Amino acid sequence: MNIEWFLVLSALLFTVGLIGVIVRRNPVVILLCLELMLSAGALALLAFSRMLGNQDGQVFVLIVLVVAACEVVVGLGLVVAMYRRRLPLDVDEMKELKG
Amino acid sequence: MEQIAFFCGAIGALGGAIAVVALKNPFYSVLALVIHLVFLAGIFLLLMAQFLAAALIVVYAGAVMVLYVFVAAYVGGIEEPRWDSSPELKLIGPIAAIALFVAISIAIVGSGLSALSTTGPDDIPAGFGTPEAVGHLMMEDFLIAFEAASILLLLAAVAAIVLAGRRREDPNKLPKGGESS
Amino acid sequence: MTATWAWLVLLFPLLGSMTIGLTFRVLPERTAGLVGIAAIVAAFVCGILALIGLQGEPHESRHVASSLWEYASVGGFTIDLGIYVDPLSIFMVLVVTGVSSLIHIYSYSYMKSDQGYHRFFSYLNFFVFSMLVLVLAGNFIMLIVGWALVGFASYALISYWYRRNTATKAGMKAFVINVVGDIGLYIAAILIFKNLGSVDYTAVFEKAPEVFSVNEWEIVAICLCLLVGAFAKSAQMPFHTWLADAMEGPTPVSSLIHAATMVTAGVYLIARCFPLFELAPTAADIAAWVGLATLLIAGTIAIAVTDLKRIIAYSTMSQIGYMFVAVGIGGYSAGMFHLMTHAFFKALLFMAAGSIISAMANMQDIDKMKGFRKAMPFTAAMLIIGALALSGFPGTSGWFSKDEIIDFAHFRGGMYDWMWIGMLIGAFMTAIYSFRIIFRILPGPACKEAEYLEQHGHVIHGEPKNPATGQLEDTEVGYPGEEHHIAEQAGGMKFAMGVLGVLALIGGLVQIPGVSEVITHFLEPTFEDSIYAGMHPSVSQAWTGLAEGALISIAGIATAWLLYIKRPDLPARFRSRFSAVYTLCVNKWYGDQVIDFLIVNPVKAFGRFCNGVFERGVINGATAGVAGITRSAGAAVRDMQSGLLRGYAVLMLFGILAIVVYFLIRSI
Amino acid sequence: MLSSIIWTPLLFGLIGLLVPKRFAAWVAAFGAVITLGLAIGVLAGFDPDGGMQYVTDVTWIPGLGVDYSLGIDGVSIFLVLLTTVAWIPAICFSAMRGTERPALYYLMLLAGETATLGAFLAQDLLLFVLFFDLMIVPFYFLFGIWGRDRGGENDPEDSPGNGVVTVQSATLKMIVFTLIGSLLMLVGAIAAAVISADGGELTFSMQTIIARGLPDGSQNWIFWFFAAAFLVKMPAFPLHGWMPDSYRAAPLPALAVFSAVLSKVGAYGFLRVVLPMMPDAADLFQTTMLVLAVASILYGSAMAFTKTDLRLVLGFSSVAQLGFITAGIFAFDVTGAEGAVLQMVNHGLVVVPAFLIVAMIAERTGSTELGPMGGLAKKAPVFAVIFLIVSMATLAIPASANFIGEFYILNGLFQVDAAWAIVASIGVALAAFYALRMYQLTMHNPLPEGADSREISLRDALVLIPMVGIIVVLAFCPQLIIHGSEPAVDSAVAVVREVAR
Repeated sequence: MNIEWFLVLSALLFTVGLIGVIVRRNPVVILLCLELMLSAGALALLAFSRMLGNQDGQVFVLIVLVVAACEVVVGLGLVVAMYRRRLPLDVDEMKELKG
Repeated sequence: MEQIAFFCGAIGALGGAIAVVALKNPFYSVLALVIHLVFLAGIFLLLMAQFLAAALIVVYAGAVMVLYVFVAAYVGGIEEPRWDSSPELKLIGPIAAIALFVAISIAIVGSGLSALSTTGPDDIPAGFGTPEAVGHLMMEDFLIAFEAASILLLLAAVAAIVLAGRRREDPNKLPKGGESS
Repeated sequence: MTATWAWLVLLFPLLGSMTIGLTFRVLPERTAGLVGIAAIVAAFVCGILALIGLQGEPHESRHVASSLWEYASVGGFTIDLGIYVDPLSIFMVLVVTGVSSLIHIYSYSYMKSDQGYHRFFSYLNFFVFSMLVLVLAGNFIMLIVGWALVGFASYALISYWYRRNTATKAGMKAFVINVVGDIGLYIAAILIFKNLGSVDYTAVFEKAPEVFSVNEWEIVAICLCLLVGAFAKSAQMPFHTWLADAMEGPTPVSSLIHAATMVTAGVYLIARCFPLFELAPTAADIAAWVGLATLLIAGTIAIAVTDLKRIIAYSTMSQIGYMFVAVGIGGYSAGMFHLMTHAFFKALLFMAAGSIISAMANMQDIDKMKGFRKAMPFTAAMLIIGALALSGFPGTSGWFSKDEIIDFAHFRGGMYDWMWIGMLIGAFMTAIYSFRIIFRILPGPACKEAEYLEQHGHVIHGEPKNPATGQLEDTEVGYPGEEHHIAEQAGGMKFAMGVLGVLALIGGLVQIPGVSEVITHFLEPTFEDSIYAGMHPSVSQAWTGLAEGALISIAGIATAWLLYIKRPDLPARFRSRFSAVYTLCVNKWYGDQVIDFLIVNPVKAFGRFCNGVFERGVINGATAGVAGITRSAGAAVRDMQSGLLRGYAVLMLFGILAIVVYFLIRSI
Repeated sequence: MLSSIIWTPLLFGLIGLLVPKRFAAWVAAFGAVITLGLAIGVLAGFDPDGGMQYVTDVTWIPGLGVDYSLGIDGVSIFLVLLTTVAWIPAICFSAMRGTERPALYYLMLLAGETATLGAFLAQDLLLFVLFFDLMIVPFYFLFGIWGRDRGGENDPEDSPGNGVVTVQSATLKMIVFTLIGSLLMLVGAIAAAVISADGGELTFSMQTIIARGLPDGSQNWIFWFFAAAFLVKMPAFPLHGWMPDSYRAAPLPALAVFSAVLSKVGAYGFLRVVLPMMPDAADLFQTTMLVLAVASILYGSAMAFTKTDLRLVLGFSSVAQLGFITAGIFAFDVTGAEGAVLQMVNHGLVVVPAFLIVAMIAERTGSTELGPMGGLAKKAPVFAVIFLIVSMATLAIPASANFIGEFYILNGLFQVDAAWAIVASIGVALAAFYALRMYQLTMHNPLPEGADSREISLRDALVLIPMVGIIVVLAFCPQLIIHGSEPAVDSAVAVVREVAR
């Protein structure tokens, strides 16, 4: 099975996640889309790992999973905090960081 | 056989991904992501990453997604408001993203990576992708990365508690945005 | 030893100035005045001792150069803190300190009621110090130092009554014109160093004939630059406009600076640099012609104006013009002689004028003065002596000195004969305007001020008014106030005037042709290398000249008598007949206006252009442009910082896209 | 030794943060005095003919060839002395009046001193650039925090014709101008080091770069990169656009040292960096630089006698004086350059008391506008005399050391071409006019209503009189400075003369 297929699939998944991040405004969904993009990256890493016959890539993916988990934890913590403060769950409303 | 498995997995993973983006209700989006992850794990298996496939299912589809479900349930299935502060993003974003996809695809399929277009070596060592092999690597070559990751996890946990933790309500200290909605 | 005395000559006035200046809070006023007088008298005594020392030397080594320390030295351009003592400088030292001593004594009484007594004496001493630096300087840089310090001291004294706007303006004018003159000297010194490798008098005068041929353009340029300085300081055309305005200062100041010392600096400079001027006869001729023009023009103005001090000021310009002619055509000792006698009689005239002005409660208009003969007999006598000497009445000092110059021009012959004629006309005018003063002020029925003085024995109370504008004065800073009851009672004034009166009368006796040529002999060591050293008219020629001068002088006095006593209606008729000429003269030949038009206004316009147009338009525009670009760039970036999370995501996406595309293109 | 001179001010500034507020000023003053003591100590052991002395050379960033390298020679020693002297009255003046947030204020002032001293002592190009840039930082804060908006209808202390200046816009202009210059200079410095290394070992040591030399073509553009920074800092016409606003808004004691010392760093840079490092370019662009210098003289003078704000009169007079200094340097004649060095010191010594006097005048009349001033001399004779001496030194009256400086500059210019000297000497006459005008309009003429003419206080006199004393002593003996700096100046100029020949 040619490795290109995996890479193209990875790119496709990444694009879908990216579109989600840009288009959606619910922070929970955005986080989900980020997961998609991360998993796409993981897929690419695994594909390369397979191709080179080297398991380092797999360790990378594991670390990526850990980081993703962290990001999820913090991100969801933020979502809960927003909800607690009765802020709207819409990233467009969070514009305090404006320059 | 392998191709069939790949295409099944690919269609499932892609369908799940599209569903995540397309579904209005975040709760359903979470479920769609679970489906995506399951199919993705299958693809992982094709790439001889048994341990990671298992980890994906167990940690992700199992633990993390449960967290999502809880949060989604907690905050409720909120419909997105009609009003969009920058509608142009809805157009520009996807177009740019697709452009990126096209560019990457050209890189992959076109001449850019042609040297890499291979199925990989056939003489894969036994135990490639098994927990044992990955464990060895982690404990030997990538120990620092591993420890760093664990510290990161710890920090993230603390951060989540701080962020989401209940504190004494002080209505005066609410940020302005809270009242304006 | 001579050098030591010369240094002491410099030291005493400086010490005096410092002492009075630093102790103005503790020293009683009179004591300050006495300290000032003592300092100058001490300088005078040291000058005499230096003279004795110098005369003790053999004839050919009567010059001493002395240096305290190296003032500055870069790349061979060495400037010493040095002095140069020779008969010429000692002559000047004696004239300056001698006349200054008398003026100090006069001021001691004259300034009695002034609020700024300390300040006045401190300035006055400083002025004398500066003047002495000028005459004793051993190199061109020290000369410039003295030159500029004199200008500064002159500024300080002119705007002494500094709450008068007219006084401060006049001070500014004098200072700036003097600085222009200084710049001439700067350039001259630089040129001299460039060509001769030194600025020391001895070295320069020795080398100059070897380096330059006659009328080579560089030596002419040097001399012309020197002349700029000389003209500015001596109020010659076209730098003369400051002198009349300088009469804003107290009368002793006019007497000291604008008659006896400062304005003669230009004459001294040319005499001092005679080796250079003799190499550049063109420049020397220019000096003489400018002197001639000045003496004629100033004479016509002096006949027309009515301000007492300004008449005397213009007569000063005119007399300095004579000296310029003298040193320009090589009659150095004649010029220096006239410088000395002029110092006597002009200081005397100013002092007498000051006396009358104080009696007039500071009015200076001679149209309002009348009949002071009885009220102030002593002053009147002094005024007459001064006027006689000024107009060159036979036997007075002015007769000997002025006619020596006139005669020397005739003796040179050629084109100098034109100067001779011009100077004779000038002498005629001098006699007219000198006696115009006398005939307008002294005889006739007394005006109310003179009458008051006669009856009460002290001068009239007057409102302190600015004589130039008629406005009430702010007396706080020492404008002579109501208690200004001097006039001729004050002993100091009488003494100073008396001494000067005697000197003005008999001062000429030191230089009687064929009898006692003291000045010529004394100055001989300085001028013995001059190409004109052996040239002087024979005794008979000299006496012929003196006789002509006597005739002219008497004719002038007679004319004045005719105009102002016998037929007092004549001047008015002349005025209406030749109204154009009169307007020209009374407006001082429009000198101020011409300078304003040619220099002041363009400079001011340049300033306004820079400030109003260039700075505002170009510089601020460019600055605003830079700021604007920065700001708009900032604004553009700020718009991107919308705070919109998804916007940032898109930006990142574009970034990634750009990188990917870049690598794609590169790989092709 | 040199390190201690550089860092002592900063150290005392930091100590000032720790002590109670009311002592901060005196800690700062003490620190400034100690620094002066150290500088005098260096002077005591200084040998005019000894070239670079007290050399410190520590490797700092080995990969880039950047060293922490300090040294002092005949040019820098007098500028270091000027710096250490100038800061004392500025600090004492502020200390007697009190400021808001004193600890921070004095920290900033002293940090400014540290950076300035560093720029004068650095012998490594990158270190020089670093200190040069650091100088502006504390002054940005000093102007920004303790400065004041000027103009507008609500400001009775300003005449309406001057326009409105806010502290923000003024400091922004200053920063933008200076940073553009500095960045160009940074590029120039890196280029100089890289090009001179020519593939060999990279080093920023000035002496090594000078020894290696730069190729002609590179010199030409690197020259302008440095010149831009220096001309902005001076400031020279036409790059002075930032100056008027900053001068109007700045607090006067800080402005005094800023105008007195920081402007000299630019001129010093020409002498230290540009001439030895880029002699060919300096020779090539001599005429251009002289045109700029003479334009600065004339333009600065014209502006100085047109402006009615004392701060601007002094500011533009500095433009003119710095024009003289630049002209002297670019005459490539040892008398001209020596005159320039002398003039740098003299001008610094004159400007500090001048600005402090302006501050005192403002206390009496309520503003720095010349229009409604006058007549202060009556009740304040000592004050008037001090101001008179300072004014006379400003206009370089003969007998002041300023005159010797200016005269040597004119002499140097004359060696290039008589026309330069003659045009530049117009500036001398204009200086007489604007300096005297400044004195007259404040001290003479009738006293306006409401002005408070009072004598200078003893404490203020103690601040000013030492400065005036130094001016007077130098007037009697300018050779003190000339003797010490001539060999160094000569060697700086000799390089270019060699090329020109």
